[in-house]
Formats: sequence, structure tokens, C-alpha cells
Amino acid sequence: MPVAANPPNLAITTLEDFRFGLCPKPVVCGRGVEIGTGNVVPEVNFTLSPIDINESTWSEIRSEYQEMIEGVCERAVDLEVPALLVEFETLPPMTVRPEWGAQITQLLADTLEKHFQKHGLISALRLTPNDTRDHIRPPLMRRGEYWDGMLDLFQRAPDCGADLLAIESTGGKEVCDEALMTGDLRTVVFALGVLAARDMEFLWGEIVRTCHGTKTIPSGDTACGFANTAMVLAEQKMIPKVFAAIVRVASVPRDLVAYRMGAKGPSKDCAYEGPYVKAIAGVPISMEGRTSACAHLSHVGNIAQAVCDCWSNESVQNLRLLSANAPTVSMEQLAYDCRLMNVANSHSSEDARRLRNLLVESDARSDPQAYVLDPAVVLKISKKIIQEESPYLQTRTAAHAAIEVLKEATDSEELRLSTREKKWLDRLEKEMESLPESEEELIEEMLSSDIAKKFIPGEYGITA
Amino acid sequence: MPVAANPPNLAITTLEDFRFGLCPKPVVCGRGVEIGTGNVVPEVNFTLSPIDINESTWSEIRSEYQEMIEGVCERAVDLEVPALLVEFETLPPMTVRPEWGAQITQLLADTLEKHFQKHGLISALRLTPNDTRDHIRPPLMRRGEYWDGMLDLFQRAPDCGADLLAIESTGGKEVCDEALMTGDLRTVVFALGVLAARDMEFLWGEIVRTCHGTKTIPSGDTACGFANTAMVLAEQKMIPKVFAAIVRVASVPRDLVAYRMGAKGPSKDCAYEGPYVKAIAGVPISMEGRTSACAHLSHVGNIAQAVCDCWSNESVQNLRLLSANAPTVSMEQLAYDCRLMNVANSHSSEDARRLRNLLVESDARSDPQAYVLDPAVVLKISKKIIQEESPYLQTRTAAHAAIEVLKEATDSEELRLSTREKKWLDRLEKEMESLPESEEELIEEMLSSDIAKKFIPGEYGITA
Amino acid sequence: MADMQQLYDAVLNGDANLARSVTEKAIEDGFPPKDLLDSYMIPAMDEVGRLFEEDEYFVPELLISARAMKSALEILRPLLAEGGVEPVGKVAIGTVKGDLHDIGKNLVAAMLEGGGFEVIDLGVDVGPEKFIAAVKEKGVQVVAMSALLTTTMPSMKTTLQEIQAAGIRDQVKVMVGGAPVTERYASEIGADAYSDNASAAVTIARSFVNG
Amino acid sequence: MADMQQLYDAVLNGDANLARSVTEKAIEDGFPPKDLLDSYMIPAMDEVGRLFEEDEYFVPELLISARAMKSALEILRPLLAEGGVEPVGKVAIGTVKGDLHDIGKNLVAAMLEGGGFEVIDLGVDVGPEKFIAAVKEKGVQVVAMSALLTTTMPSMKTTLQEIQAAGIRDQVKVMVGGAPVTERYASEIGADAYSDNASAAVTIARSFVNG
Ligand SMILES: [Zn+2]
Ligand SMILES: [Zn+2]
Ligand SMILES: [Zn+2]
Repeated sequence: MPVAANPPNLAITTLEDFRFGLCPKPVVCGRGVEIGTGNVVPEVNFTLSPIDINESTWSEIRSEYQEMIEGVCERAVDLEVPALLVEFETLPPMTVRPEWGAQITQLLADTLEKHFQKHGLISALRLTPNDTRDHIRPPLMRRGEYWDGMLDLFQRAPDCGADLLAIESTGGKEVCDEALMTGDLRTVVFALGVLAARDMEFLWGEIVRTCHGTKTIPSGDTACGFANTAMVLAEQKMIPKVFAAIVRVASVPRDLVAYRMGAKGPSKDCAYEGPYVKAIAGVPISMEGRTSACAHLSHVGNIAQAVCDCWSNESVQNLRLLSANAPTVSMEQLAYDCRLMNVANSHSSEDARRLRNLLVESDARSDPQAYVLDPAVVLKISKKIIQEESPYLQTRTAAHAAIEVLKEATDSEELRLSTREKKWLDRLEKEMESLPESEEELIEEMLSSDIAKKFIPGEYGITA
Repeated sequence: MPVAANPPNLAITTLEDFRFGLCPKPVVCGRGVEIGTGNVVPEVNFTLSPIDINESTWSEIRSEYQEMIEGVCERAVDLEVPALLVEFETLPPMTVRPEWGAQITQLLADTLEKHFQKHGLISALRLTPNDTRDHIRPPLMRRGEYWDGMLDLFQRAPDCGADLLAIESTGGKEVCDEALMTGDLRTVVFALGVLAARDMEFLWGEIVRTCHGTKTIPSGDTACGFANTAMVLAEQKMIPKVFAAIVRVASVPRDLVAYRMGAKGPSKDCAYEGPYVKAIAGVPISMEGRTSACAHLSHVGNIAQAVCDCWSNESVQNLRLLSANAPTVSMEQLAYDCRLMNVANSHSSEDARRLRNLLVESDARSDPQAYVLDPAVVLKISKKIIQEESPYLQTRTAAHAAIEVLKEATDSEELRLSTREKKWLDRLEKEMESLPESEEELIEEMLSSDIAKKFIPGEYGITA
Repeated sequence: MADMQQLYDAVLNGDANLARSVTEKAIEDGFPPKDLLDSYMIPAMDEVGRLFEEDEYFVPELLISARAMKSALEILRPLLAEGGVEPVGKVAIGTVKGDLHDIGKNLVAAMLEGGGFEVIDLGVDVGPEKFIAAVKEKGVQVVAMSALLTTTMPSMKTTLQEIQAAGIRDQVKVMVGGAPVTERYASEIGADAYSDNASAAVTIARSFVNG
Repeated sequence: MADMQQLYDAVLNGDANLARSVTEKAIEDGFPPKDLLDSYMIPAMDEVGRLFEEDEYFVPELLISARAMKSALEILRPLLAEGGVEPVGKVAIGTVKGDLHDIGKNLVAAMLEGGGFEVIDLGVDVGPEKFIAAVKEKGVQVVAMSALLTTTMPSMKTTLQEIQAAGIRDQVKVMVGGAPVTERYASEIGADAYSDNASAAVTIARSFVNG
């Protein structure tokens, strides 16, 4: 799987050019939403409050989505947002029954269109079918009812008003989950660099093919099931933060597969590794942080904003807060966040960079997960990643480079780490040393271990 | 009621010196929380989710507060906030039964102290007894069971761990509510400049006396029941935004009474008119905006932050969001907001002013309520306010100056207003012209109108 | 001859004096009171409601229209009663026990009056017994409850339970509203309707009395 | 003589080989199996739980300790059974119907095993019938349910209702957990306990089987 033939180059080569709202390969979608041409676009996502999804509750569910999108649109109009991106991430039953997913997509698209007609609200809709393939273990990645349902929903996307198609793909997660809990970096690298990368090549081939010739743009993926799981576990003090930081960087090569296969961006909001994707592939990225605290607590609340092109709340339930429903509240918060960035951008690139630097400095020194999102660090590690040719070697290099950078930063006291975090950093460094040069060797090792019980090699194009 | 004898001066005279985190008269409180000396301090407030408050639910209520404060403290420690302010605003039954209010105050204070001992979390607790005097109409402002209960809770404050005492006083609200709905600026000026100001002189005299000789600092008040009611009605498109903006400015003289009587600040978070208080009285101010969207939608989300000393979420119910309970989520968002400002402050005053200017520009031109919070506008109007000697004349001048400023800004197209807003601005200007020079004249007029049924003159020291 | 378009305009523009004088003139001229109400005044208030919903009117404009309507109605009401014409319907409205907020409640009350309803305003901090008495003694067909605090919302539930216990639940329709109240909460506690704004409340109340 | 402090340390440090060899030696030396368990292994796991709660250990350390404990237990279990010693208790654990998340559930399972419980892991997407079968056929005293989605939380309620309907509610204690679950929700649906972390879950399960 060669990645690049010529001496590789980053899409963004200098810190000067690494900014919020601007990227080398902008995307225009929906009712004229421009992403990456100057304005950061708010991306709002919302979900149901606790409810059982079945035939008898379906009409209630439809009206709940209607209520949420109306509230969001009204507020977007009132606050005069220059453009709005709405993401609809299906809940599992809506991928399993793709006509349900399509119905809600249509409902949202219609309401966005209505507000465009009535108030000129410029908007686009991103559809993210929930990846249901891991509903059976070991999962079938390329066949079976779950795959069929997902593919069906992909194919319906253009007709039901989805302007962007995305996914949070789960290939390799069946192996990664336990590895995260046991701090087993070797297996994590296998899950990300071998299984996830192979799955994404297949999956994104299908997604891009489905969008071909339609108005629906294949957008992006996220290592949510891997790096965000690690982040959340680290926030709960279950696993070391340095481990989560390394997993974050190691997830970059996996994400890149989508863009190599034809995805155009923006990346998915919860892909906190987005800055690497932007630096390497040049596509616009969606990010989340402070204003997605409703969905994820994190130590990267401000720094995540530094080079974003869309800025998201991740997801919020339709709860009634003191002022309004939570999705409306998220809309308002994102609108103000984006205003600040867009005012800075409209002033001067100097002002924009100053604001970016404040966002970076506010978090970078206090947490390794924040430190690896510092744009300067991103460029440094990205350069190393693109020297490698296969996703596996890229992943190995990414993890290695992350460890190296974190050790240097700790030694120079640019980054504060607790003693137990430092111990883990040493331990993980040692573990990395023994990772083989050859992907085949690692595959063989995994196939002859207990890990082999957890996945089906053929589903990843691995022939024993 | 003379306000100043000598030729009056603002506490902050230049735009240079008008910044977030810094004020002429800082406050130190609680376990070493410094307000106004450089760092903006997050102020978190939270409240119960729907529940009936009575004997049988009381233990559940206690544990709900315990859960909320624990979540907030844990997150504050994790995010290493330099200092934390927690506000406890009692619900009506907790002022009516002051021992209930005192119990929760103690519980919160104990938990803050525990986290100070264990993790070094620097914190202070603000107690804001709910002003229950308007539970009967017309209200008794200086006697009766509601007054007694409130006074009792004030007196308990020092013993139950309250570091700051505040109130959202309601004197004059019984007259103002309907005037807001009918767009009757004349009566609003009477409510704010005559009734509210007189009530606050009495009430704050009592509060300051109660705090005297204790560690509890009399902090501040807010025109919440007036100007925020107007703001919320304007957000719901019930009343014109220009009207709400004028009411905001007209509420300043009323607020100032508290500081003249001995309150030290910080002002109450929901007093969006705070910048005027800071400019005139030099005390630190608490503000809220974008991150209090959970409690108030507004058009001042960023500009409200421009010169704050504390930054608040206003209030949020104890709902479970996808990540954590809502108070914990608010804590995280405020922590990141403050980090950004504090990083800017620690860089240079130049950087801090630049960030302030971005916050201002992001909102000022699109809404009159935002426009009157522009620090330059605040200084301009404040200078006029302090030329007057009585709260009534100050209020008249404040409203007048606000109208003038808004008309100028509209004419110069510095501010965008819809046609129907412009019409209202003209209408309100005319109404102002007929406001008498003398307070006595206005009182007499009101006493001989229907308004007289709504309040008891003697409760405001008005002798017929 | 009285120009009836003037009556429509007087209500629309909130000119109480004109509304009153045109009404008096029309009565003199022998117009049937019920026609005045149904063909000019209520349509004018409907237009006011529409202008408000379309963001043309603010509440102050809406309230002066409601006042103009009311002052004309004061003339018509006795004549209508003589002719055996009942008000559109009777509504008892109040903010529930423990809650002192009255702005939203007053607005709904004014809109209902503007819509031709007879409105019994029970005020704020209204216990279940007062709502029940209004149904039993005043024969109201609709009870409208408002709550502005999450801690007073439970009073809505209590009130509904006591209305049930009093055996009058089938004589009355109950609608609820206020910032923290949701459609879902309304149906959970068994209310007949929820409204998130004043003019929708009038539409709902009409559907109750016609339905 | 086997050094029993070594067994304690082996569990504490997660050294499975050492834990196994010391256990074998101790058995040879005639130590009563139940003493090994009660005086060294369970106290070691309690210390592990404490270190985790005090932010000294991460989950990986905790899991290797649990593995060390388990490998020693494999030697002890048949001997304990011969001596008529039962496991501390039997727990059936699973993520509820419709929910595929297993990280939290696996962690609780590992901690329970470390705490001396026999754990029947029913996996993910577990319907009520499987929980019921575990009670009826395997005699578990505790059912532990996990849900990670707000849309699958209702399955907890359904499961509890079916346990009730199956007439076995009084034979079993039910505990629930997972990100969206709250103390209040737990008590609303009639669960016996709620835990927001794995080591508290062990404490609660112990109180159930001792209580
Ligand atoms: Zn995600
Ligand atoms: Zn307030
Ligand atoms: Zn407040």
C-alpha cells in the first residue's frame, strides 16, 4: 500500500499559514456554505434525550428532531451566522433500518431549506450513518445485514438531502478496546495502522463511489472509537494521559486513508487529530473543544480551536435548559465562538495568528494531549509521518515521534507531567522499540496470539 | 439624595485602562481569591432540576447540591483553575426558611474548604438570598415575614461560610413589569430611578451593616428583574431591542446605590450593565454571556466578556449531559474562557486589549444592547451619568444618553437597526423629552395615576 | 352610516377612543352587535396576532390593540348578553403555587381577552383550590396555568391531580406554558395542551371551546 | 516456607507468575487455601482498589493485578470447592439490549473477579431473558447492567420489569451503571444500587452478598 511516490510534502508547510478558517483545499457545499475560505463555520449536532426507538415512538422521535432543528435554525437566523453546518449522526436503529435514517435526514434538510428560502440562512447538512458493523463480534466488515444497511443508507444520502457524507468508522476497534484498557500500545498500533487502515481503504472506496456524480460530498472520518475513547478514559483517570496523547497521534495515518481514497473534508468534528489531517492533506477540518464539553470533557478545550475550519458542539441531547433547549444553546455558543475567530480573520492575518497563539498557549503546557495539538508540534510530527509509505509504518512513526516530542518537552519543562505519567512515557517508549519493521511480521504475531480470536482476517483483506 | 460633592470623576478614565481582569479597587475574599488583580475568575452557579422543595424532599435536595459542588470542584482541580468563585442563589423557600438557605450554604462552603485542604483549590463562596419581598403585591419592602426571613439569612451568612453576600433586589419591579410590556419608558425610569434606588439605599444599608466586622464582604446587586427581563423579552421579539438597551443603561444609577452604600464588588454576574459600574465605581465586576447561554440567550455573548473580572455561567440545572452533569460542564467551559483571557493578560496589556477589542467588535454593530456595552460607549455615557447628583436625574440622563448614542450610531451606520426598531427609537426619544426635571413632580404624577395601586409609597420612604 | 372598516382599523392600530366611538355609532345605526364582534373586531385581533407572529408588531402594539378591543367590548357586552350571545368562552388563568412571575401570564390573558374570551385572572401563586373553584363556581371551560421556575413546575402536576380528584376533570380543558415547561412535560402530567407563545394559546383555547 | 507477603506483593504488582508460584508453594507447605485468599489475595486487591481510587494506579495496573489474582485463584478454586468454600458471590454482568459498549462493563467484571466474585459475563446487547436465565439457572445473587447510550437506558427498565414478571426479583440484587445513568434514574426504575465507578461497584456487590 504505497502512499506517495514523489518526495512527499506537507500541504501546509509553515506556521504562518496554519490558521483557523483557511485551508489549501476549501470545500463548498449545500446552500453555498464555504469551508476553509476565511470564515469558521459552526457545526451543530444534536441527539434525542432518553427514549426507546421503535415503531410506536417513531412519530414522537420525528417531532423531537423537528423541534431541535427549528430551534437551531431560528437562533442561527437571529444571530445572523454567516453559514451553518448541521450534522445528523444516526442512532444505531436508524442505520439498521436505513429508511428511518433517511427520513430524519430529509426532515432536517427540508427545514434547513425552508430557513434558506425564508431568511436566507446559508446551510449544509452532514449525514453520518452510525457504523453498526461492530454490532456482532467478531464483526463482519464487508458483508452481512449490518453492512447492507449501512451501504443502503449511504446510497440514499444524495436523495434525502445530505450535502456531506461522513462516518466514524470502527474497523479495528474490536481489537483496540481492550488494548486501551491494558495500556498495550503494540496492539493499538496494530488496530490503527493495520486493521483500521485496511478497513478504511475498503469502506471509503465504497463511500466515494456512492457519492460520485451526486451533489453529496464524501467528507471525512474520525478515530473517535480509538483516540476519543482513550481521551475519555484518561479524563476519568483510568489510563495515562501520555498514552492517550500517543494514541491520538497514532490515529492520524488511519484518518489519512479517507482523504487518499477521495474524501474532501471537512474532517469529522470529534477527530481531535484534525490538525494533522489539515497539515498533511490540506482539507478543511471540523474541530470541537470547550463548547463540546456537553459531550466530552477534555484538556484541549482551547487548543482544539487553533486551526479549525468548522467548530462543533459534538452532540447534545434535547434537554430543556433554563433558557431554551440544549441544541439551541449550543448553536448560540458556537455562533459566538466563530464570531470571535472571524472578526480576527477579517482584521488581519496577524490578529488571527495572535488569537490562535493565545488559544494554543492556554492549554499546551499543562497536558500531553494538548501539547501534541500545538500547531508547531503538528507540523514537526507530520513531516515525519509523510516520510513513511504505508499506513502501518506511518502509524509506528507517528507513535514514535509523539513519544519523542513528549519526552523532549518534559525534559525541557515545556510540558508539566506527574511522576506516574513520566513512568508510563518511559514504559511506552520501550514498548515501541520492539515493534517490527514489517507489517507482515506484526500481522503474523497477532494472528498467533489471543488477539486473533477478536477479528476475522478476511474482513480486512488479510489472508493467513 | 446627593451622590457626589466634588466635581465627579470616573474610576476608569481611559480605554487603555478598561480591561478584563483588572480594576481600580480589587477584592480579596474566601481562601485567597483575588478579583481584579490580573486573573479573571470563573464564577459557577447551579440550581436544582425540577423538584418540589419541602420537608420530604429536603435530604434529596441536599445530596443534589452535594453532587453538584463535588463535580464542580473536581473539574476545577483537574483543569487547575487559579481560583474559583461559586455562587449559591437561594430558591424562594430557602429564604423564607432561612435555616434551609444556611444549611446549603454551609454544605457548599465545607466542600470548597475540603478541596482547598486536599488539592489547594483556591475558592470563595457567594451567597445570594433570593429577594422574596415581592411575594405579596403590593410588596412590603421593609417589614413583614418576607423581609424578616431575608434579614435572618443575611445575618446567618458569616457563620455558614459565605465569603460574599449579594442580592438581586426587586424594589420597583412591581411597577416595572407591566411598563416593560407596554413599552412605557416613563414608568420604567420611575421604577428604576425612584423606587429601586430608594429601596437599595435602605436594603444595602442593612446588608453592609450585617457584614460589618465579619469576614463576609458585601458584594453587589443587579438590575436582573428589570434589564434582564427586558433583554429576555427582546430576545423573544416581544419588545424592541432598543428599548431593552435603554433600560439596561437606565439601570446603572440604581446599581450604583449599592456601592455608594458600601458594597465592594464583584457585581452580580447577571448585571450586564456591570461595565458602567466598573467605570464609575471602580469595583470588580462579574459578567456572563456566551457561556451563560444555558440560562439566557442574548445578543451580547462576546462583548459582555470585554471588561469582566469574574466570568459566569449565570445558572444551570443539575441535568445529566452526555459527558457529565451540567454544572461540571459549565465549570469546564468557564475555565477555558478564563484561560484565554488570562493568557492574554499575562502576555502583555497590548495583547489583552487586542483580545478585548475582538470581543467587542464581534457583537457591537449588530445589536443595540451590545452597542451600549462597547467600552468606549460605556465611558462616554458614564461621564454624563456622574454629572448628575440624584439617582433619579442620573437615570433620566442615562436613558437620554443611551438614546442619543443609539441614534448617532444608527445614523452613522455604525449600528444596524431594522425599520421597526428605528421607529421605536424615535418614539422613545419623544417620551423622554417630557420627563420632568424634578423627582417630586414625577412621584406626584405617578401617585395620581393607576400605577399608585401597585406600590406602597411608605415602603420607599415616600410620604404622600 | 358608521364605517365598519374604521372599527377594524381602530382595533388594529390600538385606537381605543376611535374603537369606542365607531362602535357606539354602529349600534345607533342598528348594526347587530354580534356582527360587529365577529366580522370586524375579532378579525382585527386575528390580524394583530398575525402581525405579531410575523415579527411586525411587538407586544406593546399588541397590548394597545387588545385594550382598544376591550373598550369596544365594554359597550357591546351588555347588548350581546341581552341578545343571548355568550362570550367565546371562559378561561381561568394563573401562575401556579409558589411562583410569582406574571409577565407571561398577563400577556396570555390580554391576548385571550382580545380574542373575545372572558378571562378570570387568578393572579400569581395560585393554589389548586382556586383553579377548582373557578371551574365549579364560574363555569370556566379552560384552565390556563403558567410556571416560570423548574421548582414550581411540579405544582402544575399537583393542580391537575386535584382537579381530577375533585371530579371535574371532564368539565374543563387544561393548558400549560412557561419557560421550563415542555410539550413532553405537558403530556406526562396529563394536560390537554401546551403552548410556547401567547397567540398560539388563543388558537388552542378556541379549538377547545369549538371542539 | 512460602513467604506470604510475596503473595500479597505479587497481586499488588500484578506479577501473575510469582502469584502462581507462591500459591503453589504455600499449598505444598500446607497453608489453608481460604487463609491465602482472605488474608493475602483479597487484601492485596483491596489495596489495588485503594491505589486506583487515590489516583496512584491506572486501570492497566489494576487489570494486571486482577489477572495475577485470577491466575492464583485458578489454583485455589478447586481446593476451596473441595473444602466447601464458596466464592464470595456470583454476579451476572452485561451491557443491556441494543448497546454494544463493553469497556466499562469489562472493567467492572475484572474488578469483581479481583474481589473474589465468580463473574458470569453475558457480553453486550444482552436481552432480559439472558439476565433472567443467569439468575434461574446459575444462581447468581447480583445482576449488574451497563448502558452507555441514552437510547439504550430504557432497556434497563425493561429488564427490571421482566425480572419482576419472572417472579425472581427477590432472589437477586440489581445494580446499574454507565455514563448516562444517574442515581435518580436507578431509583426511579427500582434498581437496588447505582455505581459510577468500578471499585465502588465491588464494594456494593460485597454489601449485597454480606447483607
Ligand atoms: Zn465521535
Ligand atoms: Zn439574575
Ligand atoms: Zn445569577
